[in-house]
Amino acid sequence: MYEHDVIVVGAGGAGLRAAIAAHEAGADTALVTKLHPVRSHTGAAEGGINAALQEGDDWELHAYDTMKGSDYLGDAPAVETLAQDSPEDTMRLEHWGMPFSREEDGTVSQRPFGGLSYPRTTFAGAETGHHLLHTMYEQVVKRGIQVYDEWYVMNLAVTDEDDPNDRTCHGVVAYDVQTGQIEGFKANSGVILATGGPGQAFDHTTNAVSCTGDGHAIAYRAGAPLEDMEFIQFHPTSLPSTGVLISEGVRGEGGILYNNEGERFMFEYGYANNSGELASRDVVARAELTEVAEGRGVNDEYVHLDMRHLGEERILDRLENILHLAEDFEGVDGLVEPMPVKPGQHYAMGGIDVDENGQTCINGLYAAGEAACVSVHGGNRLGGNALPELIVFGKRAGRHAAGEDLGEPQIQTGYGDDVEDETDADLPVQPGEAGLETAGGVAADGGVAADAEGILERTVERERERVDRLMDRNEGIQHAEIRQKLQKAMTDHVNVFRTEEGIKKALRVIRECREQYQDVYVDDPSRTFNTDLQQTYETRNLIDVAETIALGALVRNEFRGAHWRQENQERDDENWLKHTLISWNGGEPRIFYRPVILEGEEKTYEPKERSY
Amino acid sequence: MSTQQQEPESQEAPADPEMKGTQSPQERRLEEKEAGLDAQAEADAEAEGETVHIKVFRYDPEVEAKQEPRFDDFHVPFEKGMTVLDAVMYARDEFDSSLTFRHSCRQAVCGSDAFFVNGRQKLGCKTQLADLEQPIRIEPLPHQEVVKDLVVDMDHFYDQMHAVEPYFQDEDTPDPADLEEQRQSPENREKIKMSSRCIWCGACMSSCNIAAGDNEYLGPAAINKAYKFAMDDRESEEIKEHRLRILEQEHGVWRCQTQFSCTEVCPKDIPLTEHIQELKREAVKKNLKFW
Amino acid sequence: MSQSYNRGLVEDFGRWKEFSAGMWAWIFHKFTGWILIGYLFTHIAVLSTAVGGVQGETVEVDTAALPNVENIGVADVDIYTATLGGLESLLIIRILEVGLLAVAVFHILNGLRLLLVDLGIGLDSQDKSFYASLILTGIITVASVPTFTTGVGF
Amino acid sequence: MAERHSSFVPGGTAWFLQRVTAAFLIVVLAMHFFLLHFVNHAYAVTLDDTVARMENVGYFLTMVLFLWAGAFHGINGVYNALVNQGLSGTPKKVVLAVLTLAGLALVAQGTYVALVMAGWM
Ligand SMILES: Cc1cc2nc3c(=O)[nH]c(=O)nc-3n(C[C@H](O)[C@H](O)[C@H](O)COP(=O)(O)OP(=O)(O)OC[C@H]3O[C@@H](n4cnc5c(N)ncnc54)[C@H](O)[C@@H]3O)c2cc1C
Ligand code: HEM
Ligand code: SF4
Ligand code: F3S
Ligand code: FES
Repeated sequence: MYEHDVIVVGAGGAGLRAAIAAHEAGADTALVTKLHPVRSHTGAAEGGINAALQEGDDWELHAYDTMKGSDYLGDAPAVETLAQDSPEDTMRLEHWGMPFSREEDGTVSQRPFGGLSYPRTTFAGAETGHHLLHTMYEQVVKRGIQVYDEWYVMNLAVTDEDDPNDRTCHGVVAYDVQTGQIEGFKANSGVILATGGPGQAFDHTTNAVSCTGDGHAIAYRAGAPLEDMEFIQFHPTSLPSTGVLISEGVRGEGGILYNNEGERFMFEYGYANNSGELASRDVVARAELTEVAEGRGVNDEYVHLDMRHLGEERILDRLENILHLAEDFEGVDGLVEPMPVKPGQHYAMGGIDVDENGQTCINGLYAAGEAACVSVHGGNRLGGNALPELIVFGKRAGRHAAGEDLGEPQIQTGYGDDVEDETDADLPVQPGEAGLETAGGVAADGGVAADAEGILERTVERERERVDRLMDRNEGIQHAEIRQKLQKAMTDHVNVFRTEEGIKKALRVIRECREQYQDVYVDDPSRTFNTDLQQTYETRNLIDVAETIALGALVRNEFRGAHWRQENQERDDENWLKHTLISWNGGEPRIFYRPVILEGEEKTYEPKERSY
Repeated sequence: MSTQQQEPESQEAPADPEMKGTQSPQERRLEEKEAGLDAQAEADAEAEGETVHIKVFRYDPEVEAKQEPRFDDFHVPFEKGMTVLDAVMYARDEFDSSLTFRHSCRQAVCGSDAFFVNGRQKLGCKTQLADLEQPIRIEPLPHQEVVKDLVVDMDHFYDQMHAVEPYFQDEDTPDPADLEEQRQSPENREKIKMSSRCIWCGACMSSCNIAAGDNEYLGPAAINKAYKFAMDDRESEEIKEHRLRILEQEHGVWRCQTQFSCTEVCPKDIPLTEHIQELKREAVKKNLKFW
Repeated sequence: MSQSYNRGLVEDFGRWKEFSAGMWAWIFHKFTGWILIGYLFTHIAVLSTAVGGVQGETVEVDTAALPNVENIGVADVDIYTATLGGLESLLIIRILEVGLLAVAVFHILNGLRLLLVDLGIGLDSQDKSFYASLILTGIITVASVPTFTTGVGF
Repeated sequence: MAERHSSFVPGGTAWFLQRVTAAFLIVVLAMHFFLLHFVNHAYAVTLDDTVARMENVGYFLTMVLFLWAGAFHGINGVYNALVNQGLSGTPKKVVLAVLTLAGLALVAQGTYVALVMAGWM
């Protein structure tokens, strides 16, 4: 057993920032991560970090833009905290040596970004995330913070009171990928989940293979609700074979989208008669999928993004990296042929339900980064707003977990008095694990309240047994098959276009996946670097997370932000200015809602038409 | 559709009672898999069009049939744009789930999947199958110990990276709350730009003969990391000197014999040799001052 | 529990088939350097006979076999002149001399290339300059063969 | 981490001298070859010629310097090559001692021979 004050799970931008903050607050801190920190997906972020740094800009504008961008589903206290703290935290990165792009006078450069009223996106070349990740890892090395890398966190050690709000988290159980050893990590004051997004729930995503929503799933099963999971951002231009992102810059410079008949469909089919290719991300993504659905897609899969007419000189000058991406990952020369693109899952606005201090309803359990939902992004994330979320809320979670007083949070968490229950959800199948052999979650063992160590030991034992079970079984189904099926169903039915029928289909497939998972087995008999075992665990988590996405999408019958519903293509402020929350509830998920907080420190954000 | 070329002794491995339950099911599985795969191989070969032939290095200290390293053959259906990583992922998901390798981002930013492909250190996700001669031989990075299949032990690489004190050291920076920044000229930022792109993939270190022979040699990646800091004007002169002292230790920059293979294999096109040479000159210049 | 596989010396050193220009340059430079320092030792040893020569030590040799003195039949010749002449009369020594020249020329040319690299000049064409050193070495060596083989072994 | 550097040995001077001697050697070695294989032919060298050349102070100095530089350059090069291959600890110290002694012996003997040739000893 290992023991620390604060255990941070995940070492992407949010995890690293949390660890540094906890360490600075005097806590003995450790990072437990399934990838070496510099391999985290934060490294893929290109665009930048929004921060109101300059004279003439101010945090209130940033907060306003964010609120509007969220389609009024962000909570004002969270949005305002983000906007207020981002400048200082961005500057701190600069002091830690982050190589931001510079102006002639030596100050950091900022550029305009979609949905921002002021050019406040601070960037470091086209690889802002890479520099952010590496700069913070350097600070972790400097501070000598303990890093357990290539340790896969399997579960949380949480007490088993009936009401999740009464539970306490005492640590995590992790598995050393290199040796197969399963160990308990005791956290004396807090566990912070910073495990990133759940993009692998979809088969086509800009997210890494490691973005499997592990933190979401283990927190969910431990009793913390997942919030606003239906809000998934899809990026219209990703490469079909890998999902690698082709930046909006191509369309910004004048790139044109064509269908297989060579028609400029954005105009010819009237998807966006004014802005064409430059319409907002969701509009373009829907247009592309409509083309494919109506048989005008190339190879029935994608459309073409053509930039050849811009001329070699201009392309080389402004879009050189795009040429490399197309060449390296798709084998296409953007100078002589159009590039294939299709919409890909990009970001999850929802996540583990937390307050401004990163705390969940479970004592001692925190979440930060893309895994968490504070909620800053509401229905739609603005470009450049995820990275500041990592540093601002990562820092707060770290401090709070280390015992610093950050004041009373205004945002509520968990199932409490302020919520409204969903009573009449018309579900095609029983979600959750009801009727199935349970594997994970909080085990009820008759309320024999053990001490922290006892609870940890018990969880370790349970995970050991689970692994033995998976490894001993010699036949059944392999996880890859289930995962592929799940991903396909999600992409087919809970994608950019969502219809009631489709989502129900997806829920049925998810149920099937769950049932099949009962027979899953790990073929690789080795304990050394058994990625088969790890991925089998991840697939289980994906099933749970995918289900919350589908459930949220099913109940939210309106069009808000990134969530589009065929049955109701309007934003419905009357009924839906509220967050969707789904809690595990012992394997029988419960759906409930919490009103959005639109009252800020000084002003209230009145919902307005989201038009740019 | 792999035709696994197993060592003969593994096929006739007797059920050793001392190996308890683990061995016989494992053997059974392997046999079953092989039978199944052969059938599948034929079926696929008829149905599918073009395939790519890859030979993948296999080793696992715990699995008897893999204790003696071997190469397994896989024939993976080819699609335009497919990369080496796609091929091994396909082989893992469809043929043999025990095939093990590190990977994550699939877009050349996480640095997990540097392999030795047809005799060259390459990032799996950034290497198009179409550009390679078949059969494509995929091995773990040379000069590092193999943990399993394509996974090598990276600890030494990380130790070397950490050894150059890779972090900003100036303590008396302005208070971030005042939004006061350390000025840096665009030229200076340009100078360190390439060096800051390293994704810690280890390809360079693996390709360097000197690093192979001298375990203490810092290696191109660590030196490049140090370059990024040493050349950054935001750090003070004293700290730069301190950094040069680390670099000019016996196993520092001087060990580099300008073999250039690091520069050639770096997937991020970092001019490593150039950076190392510049640091050698800096170190000499600094020492000359004291003569 | 966790073991790892060490691929041994061959892997440590790399596989020559997979070497690139810079690596070959390194191998050749090393190889030629060692030959040169080895030669320097033998060279000084041979030249040391001059000490005896100056002190009047002589040997009785058939001057017909010596390329460096007039043929006066069997006579006493100072030891230095006799040693040099004796060596120079052997074909194998002449061949070795050509080899030495090749080695030295390559080492010089590649050394020049390395000096430039050290100064940060021409890093982009390091492979080309290596090939150029090889070719030039070849040309100079071939061109020098006549000079080196005149008057050998009659 | 930091303790790795406690046995701090700057290698810069040796590296630099290796380059300086190399630069010097290019010139002298080329001259040497030219003089003894093309202008005068090696096969025609006799003691008298050698002595005659050596008696010239400039030539003498050049040759002695040539020797010293070559010896340093060669010995240091060999030592470096061995260190590059991971030579360390006691064997490394022994090798360094042996090489230094051999180098000194070479330089001593060579200088002595040159002095004798020039007739100054
Ligand atoms: C292509 C791309 C471009 C983007 N561009 C921008 C941009 O320009 N601006 C912007 O603001 N945002 C951008 N984003 C979004 C932003 O990068 C991400 O939301 C953010 O990086 C997520 O950071 P994180 O720290 O939450 O998670 P990650 O960086 O994904 O880190 C997750 C960590 O958790 C660990 N982990 C996961 N599961 C486990 C487990 N079970 N056990 C142990 N460890 C675990 C992993 O090892 C990893 O260290 C982009 C995203 C993508 C995909
Ligand atoms: C008397 C003649 C010479 C001798 C005995 C000699 C010997 C050597 C030796 C033994 C090495 C070490 C090689 C290795 O790495 O293993 C070496 C390296 C070197 N030699 Fe020479 N050399 C001679 C002449 C020259 C000349 C004329 C040059 C001209 C440029 C030269 C340039 C170099 C350089 C640059 C190196 C260093 C390579 C490195 O460490 O990166 N040498 N030499
Ligand atoms: S320098 Fe290049 S090759 Fe070396 S680790 Fe960094 S990215 Fe990889
Ligand atoms: S390969 Fe090695 S020798 Fe130097 S130039 Fe690169 S570090
Ligand atoms: S998978 Fe990340 S670098 Fe290749």
